[in-house]
Amino acid sequence: MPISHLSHWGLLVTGDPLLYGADASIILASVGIVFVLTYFKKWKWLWREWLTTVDHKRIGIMYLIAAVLMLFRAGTDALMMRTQLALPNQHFLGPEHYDQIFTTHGTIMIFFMAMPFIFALMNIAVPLQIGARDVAFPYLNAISFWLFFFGAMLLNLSFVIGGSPDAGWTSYAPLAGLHFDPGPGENFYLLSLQITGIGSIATGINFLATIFKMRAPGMTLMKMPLFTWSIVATNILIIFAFPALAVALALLLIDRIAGAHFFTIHAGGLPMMYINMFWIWGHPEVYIVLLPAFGVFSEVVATFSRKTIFGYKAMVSSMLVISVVSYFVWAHHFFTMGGGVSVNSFFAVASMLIGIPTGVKVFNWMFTMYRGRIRMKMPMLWTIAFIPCFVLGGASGMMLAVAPVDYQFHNSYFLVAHFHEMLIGGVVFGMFAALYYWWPKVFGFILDEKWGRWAFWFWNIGFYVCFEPQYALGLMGMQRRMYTYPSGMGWTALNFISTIGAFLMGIGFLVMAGGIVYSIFKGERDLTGDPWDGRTLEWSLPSPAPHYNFAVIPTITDRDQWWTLKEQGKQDTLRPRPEDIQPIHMPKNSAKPFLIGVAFFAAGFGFVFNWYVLAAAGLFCIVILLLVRSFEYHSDYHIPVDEVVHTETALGRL
Amino acid sequence: MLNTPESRSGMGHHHAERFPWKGIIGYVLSIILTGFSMWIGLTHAAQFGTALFVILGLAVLQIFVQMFLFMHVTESDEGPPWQVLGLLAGLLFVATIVGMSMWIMTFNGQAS
Amino acid sequence: MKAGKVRRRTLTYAGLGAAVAIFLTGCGTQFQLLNPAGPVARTELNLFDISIVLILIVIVPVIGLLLYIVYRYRDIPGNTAPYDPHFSDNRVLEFIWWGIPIIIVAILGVVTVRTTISLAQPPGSTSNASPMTIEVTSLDWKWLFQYPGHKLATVNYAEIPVGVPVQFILTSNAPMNSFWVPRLGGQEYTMPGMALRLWLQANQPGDYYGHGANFTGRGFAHTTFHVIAVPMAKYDQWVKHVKTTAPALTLTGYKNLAIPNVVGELTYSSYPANSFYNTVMNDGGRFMPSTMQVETSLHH
Amino acid sequence: MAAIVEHTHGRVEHDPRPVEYTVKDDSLKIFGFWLFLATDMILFATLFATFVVLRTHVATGPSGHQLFDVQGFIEETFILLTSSFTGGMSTFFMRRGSVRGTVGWLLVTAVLGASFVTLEITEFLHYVSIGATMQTSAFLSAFFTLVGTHGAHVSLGIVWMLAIVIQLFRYGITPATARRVFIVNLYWHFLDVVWVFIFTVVYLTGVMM
Ligand code: HEA
Ligand code: HEA
Ligand code: CUA
Ligand SMILES: [Cu+2]
Repeated sequence: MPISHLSHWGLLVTGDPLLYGADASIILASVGIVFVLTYFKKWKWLWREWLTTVDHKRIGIMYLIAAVLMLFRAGTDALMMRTQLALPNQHFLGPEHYDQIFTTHGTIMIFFMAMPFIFALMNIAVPLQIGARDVAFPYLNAISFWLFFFGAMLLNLSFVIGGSPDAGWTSYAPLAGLHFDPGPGENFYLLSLQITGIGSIATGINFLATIFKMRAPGMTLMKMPLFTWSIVATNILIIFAFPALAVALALLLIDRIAGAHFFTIHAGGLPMMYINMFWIWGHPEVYIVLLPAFGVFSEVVATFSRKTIFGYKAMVSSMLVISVVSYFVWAHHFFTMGGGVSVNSFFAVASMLIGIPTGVKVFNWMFTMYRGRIRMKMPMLWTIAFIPCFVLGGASGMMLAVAPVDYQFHNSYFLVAHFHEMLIGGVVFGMFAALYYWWPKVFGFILDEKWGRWAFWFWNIGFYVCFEPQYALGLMGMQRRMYTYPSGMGWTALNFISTIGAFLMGIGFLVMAGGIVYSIFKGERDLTGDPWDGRTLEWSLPSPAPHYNFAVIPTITDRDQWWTLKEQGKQDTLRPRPEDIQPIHMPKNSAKPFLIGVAFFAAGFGFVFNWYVLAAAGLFCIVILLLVRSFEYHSDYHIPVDEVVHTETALGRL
Repeated sequence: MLNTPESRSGMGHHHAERFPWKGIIGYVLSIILTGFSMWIGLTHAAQFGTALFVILGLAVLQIFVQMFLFMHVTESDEGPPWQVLGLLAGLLFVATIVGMSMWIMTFNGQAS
Repeated sequence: MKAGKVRRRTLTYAGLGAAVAIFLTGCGTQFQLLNPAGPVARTELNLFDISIVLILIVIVPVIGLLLYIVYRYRDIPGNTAPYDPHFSDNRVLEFIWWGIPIIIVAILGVVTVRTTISLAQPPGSTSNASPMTIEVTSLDWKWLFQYPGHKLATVNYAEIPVGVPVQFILTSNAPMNSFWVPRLGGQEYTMPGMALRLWLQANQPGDYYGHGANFTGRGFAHTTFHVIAVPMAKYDQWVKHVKTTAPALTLTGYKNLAIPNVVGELTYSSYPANSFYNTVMNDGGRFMPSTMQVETSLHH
Repeated sequence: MAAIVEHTHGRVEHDPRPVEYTVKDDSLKIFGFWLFLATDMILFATLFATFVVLRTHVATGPSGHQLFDVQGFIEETFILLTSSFTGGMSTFFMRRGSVRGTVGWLLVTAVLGASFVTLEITEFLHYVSIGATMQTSAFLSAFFTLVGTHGAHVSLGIVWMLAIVIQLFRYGITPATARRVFIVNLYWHFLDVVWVFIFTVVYLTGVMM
């Protein structure tokens, strides 16, 4: 029987000074934002230029801001966990609280930090790299963003209203079922992820269509920049993996709110099926967030070594192989579930196989640097720092793939160390490289090197200090997800060191943020549009690019088009000639994507608390908004030639 | 807008069939295939295992009937019909999800 | 308040247990995984060593090469290293870096499959003793051990004889957990409705730290237990002692154990007939063909 | 030779391609929809996997063998197969530029769809009335969810078709409306394929067991 839970909890989470602090700071921050916007009369601007935009570059910026904020939010969680674990038997956080914090840490880092970060990069770079004016479906792109945004809001809201999820980012049944976890926290988890997940699938479709159908004339598949290729591989994984997550979440939700028995202990439910479905998505997911980083490294390493990428074809094929093979390894997350000898053997060997194409990429990056001229700019520093970290993490991954070894390391801190090495050393470092690399293209100024270097060293040293001891803790038998541990196990010193490392990374983050603020005021302006002596099409445009990107769509003849033209001294071929300029067809801004986001949010919130009237109203609004869209026939306009000429002249390109 | 009725009919005849042969063949095939699997399923004409195998095979055939005779899966505006590749990959992953889940969930080969 | 007291008591137990363990075996044993006390953990450690060596063969050269390349080709004035902006493929090199990892994965794959198969079999007994069985139920937040051979039960600790292969049959009457005694061998999930089997064996006497390894909610950090391995004679003594002195585990007693809380170590001289079997079947085991297969071995 | 102008609504005269492919934006959307179908395929695959794994987990409830009404699902099957054909006919007439033909066949398709949904709802209500609900057993949870998800897709398709009919009346057959007709039919044929598998894996296998 579905149970209405609200009766015995208050709506606001209370009872802990830490929570009062969080409640208060969130309310204060919201009031502050409203005040600033009103005071500076910025509401209209916000609505017109941002909330209703369908421009991929602006959507990219919004994803980027959200990702950085969420890194801070979930990073704060991490620091709280590390504080609690610094010493044995501490009571800084109780078990209830700690459980919520590691759950939201993992969930937010993956869904609301890593995912929007890669979406930001796709949006910022892909259309520019392939010579397109926008993505295939700009309106859908805006919907994806708002679904992500409101999904994130829903999850973050749980911290102050109703309570956060506390069954781990994997949310295994039956622990996450109604019987063992009656609070609304789990519902928040299920609905917020469902909502952003729909947005992610839409993004996957959108970018595959963009890349397959909207490349500039002459850009054959084998002339595409490697970042764009990495986005192809990523989105193949997204469209084939995310639906499995959608089903896993939906069925668990149906169990919880409609009393079904998919994953319950009684009436024939099979909790293992949830685990199975979660990882059908879950393993591909780690490559979804990693492959774009691979793309970034490929761009950066060639640019800053002033050399053609080594083994382009191997780079492309290894990414495609990775994206297919990573669909066949999911059971390595539950070698200890008793799948039997044949299941474990199959998935163990399949997991190891991924090391081969991955290794090929590592070697190709290194031999791109070989006989090059390596400029130690920020993007390159992050790329170089990535390799040892990733190789170590990959090595521990290979050990975990050895099923009998995993029997010992499963759910231990050895595993925690492995995946942070991949997620931070691989994904976050990649995102940072991209941040420094494309920042000038997006904002028109370069991020300061000096601040950047300080942040770099804090992050790197902090990283090793934090996570290498965790390998040792794993060898000492320390389990993950323990809110505290006894003294006398020999775990204390290493935990303490690990905590120090975490705070070093925290400082690194603050320095990085400081560097951004500094650069906004004092950073070097990028007047050429090509601050790094780049190789691909986006560097042929002014920084920031005009909203139609290319006044005239270029024709492509070479893989590193821009670099080749520069070598031949023919950069001017990529400048528009007045006689070629024609009216440019652009999509109009629309409020509906935002409203669809709001409607999803309302529906989600309704389901969380079993307020079915609200839920139904939300769903109804969604259908109506979609129908209205279906009747819309003039959702686009043309920029007249005069205006294009005017803009290009002002940019000094005519 | 340029979508005048003239231009519309002017292009229709280049490509479109005059008589819906594809559709009719597709319909007849789908009825035959379904009828056949019903016959097998409902009359115990074969052993369970064999019957299951055959009706699954017939269902797979129906995918192709719908794809080619109704959905025009090989059409595209220009360039190769990339959707074919996408759908094939999709089918591979469908088989993986269903097959491997069943395999994993039978919990065979436990320690003895 | 009461829960707090119980928790503190458990912590004391855990602390004491750990202290004893350290005292008995020396400091190095803090690295539990590197100090196997039985054949299963030993096999797993050997495989761990093999995999480390195999992986180091690649990792070390990679990192060395990276340092060299970054140093040699950095962009400083007067660097005399060759600069070749179009050097972008080389058959021999590519052959090497596809080839070596393939060989490594092949070797690693073979040993992995072999060991996976061997760990599904009982370890070779050192004392020619016939294997014994212990049924394990994870509860919120405690471990119930039932000895079908002696019809006695313990909570949060298990005594086993040294040198005897023990088959643990694992289930859960609460959210799934994972049964892990690092020094004896790797873990396996305890799941409602399932009866998984895990072979372990202790070759030296000792008090071994065990813990639930799969998150089970609020009390998870306190799902510690001990496996105490003693020589056969002492083990028999212990059984006799339990049989004569400990109370019986009644049905009500079992229901009380199933209430989510943290308790210390407990001992029972008997338990309700078929209670393990009933737990498995009631929690969904009826629908699992694999569980049905072992039905006969559980029914007693 | 007529130059192809990118990104405009202008269609090139004597273009040999079907109407719905003549404008870049529309043909892009068709491709996008194919990709969507690939994702929907995975969604159903996961539901099928769940159903297949749980099909014996009947707890205290009935099994498929005891529950399913052969005549009912045979009717549903033939109705849906026929509607797939009538949908195909609407594409055929759309490509010939006939608004009347397109609308007529779309309406027939929608009516068939509606009768399918009605039958399915009746079937579900019957099961519920004899106490076989989603809450009874894992098998029934999986059954209702799999079949219900398909039914929800069909219902959505009906609403969508009606919306397109209105647009056809308003705008006639243009690349934009033609694309909508083509896409809704892709969706419809896809649902037909899914049903063939539900028919095979759920119903037929259910009564065979
Ligand atoms: C970006 C994220 C990311 C990446 C890239 C990877 C990559 C890999 N992961 Fe990891 N993994 C996670 C994120 C990631 N993982 C997370 C988040 C979890 C835990 C989730 C949870 O439970 O909460 C996890 C858990 C996890 C497990 C489950 C452990 C357990 O729960 O007990 C396993 C087991 O096989 C595994 C294996 C691997 C392997 C083999 C790779 C390989 O792809 C690595 C390949 C790379 C290399 C090998 C290095 C470079 C290669 C060379 C230099 C060439 C030659 C080398 C050889 C051939 C040896 N991972
Ligand atoms: C991309 C993903 C990602 C990233 C970047 C991180 C980053 C970090 N993680 Fe994360 N982690 C996960 C993904 C990630 N993690 C996942 C998936 C889990 C599993 C969850 C689960 O078990 O369910 C996990 C679990 C996990 C654990 C295990 C918890 C447990 O099992 O009990 C730990 C413990 O040390 C940890 C630590 C850290 C630290 C120190 C960082 C650092 O890099 C963070 C750096 C810090 C900042 C960027 C914040 C800067 C902020 C400030 C300086 C402000 C300070 C202000 C105040 C304190 C008010 N993480
Ligand atoms: Cu463009 Cu109408
Ligand atoms: Cu994985």
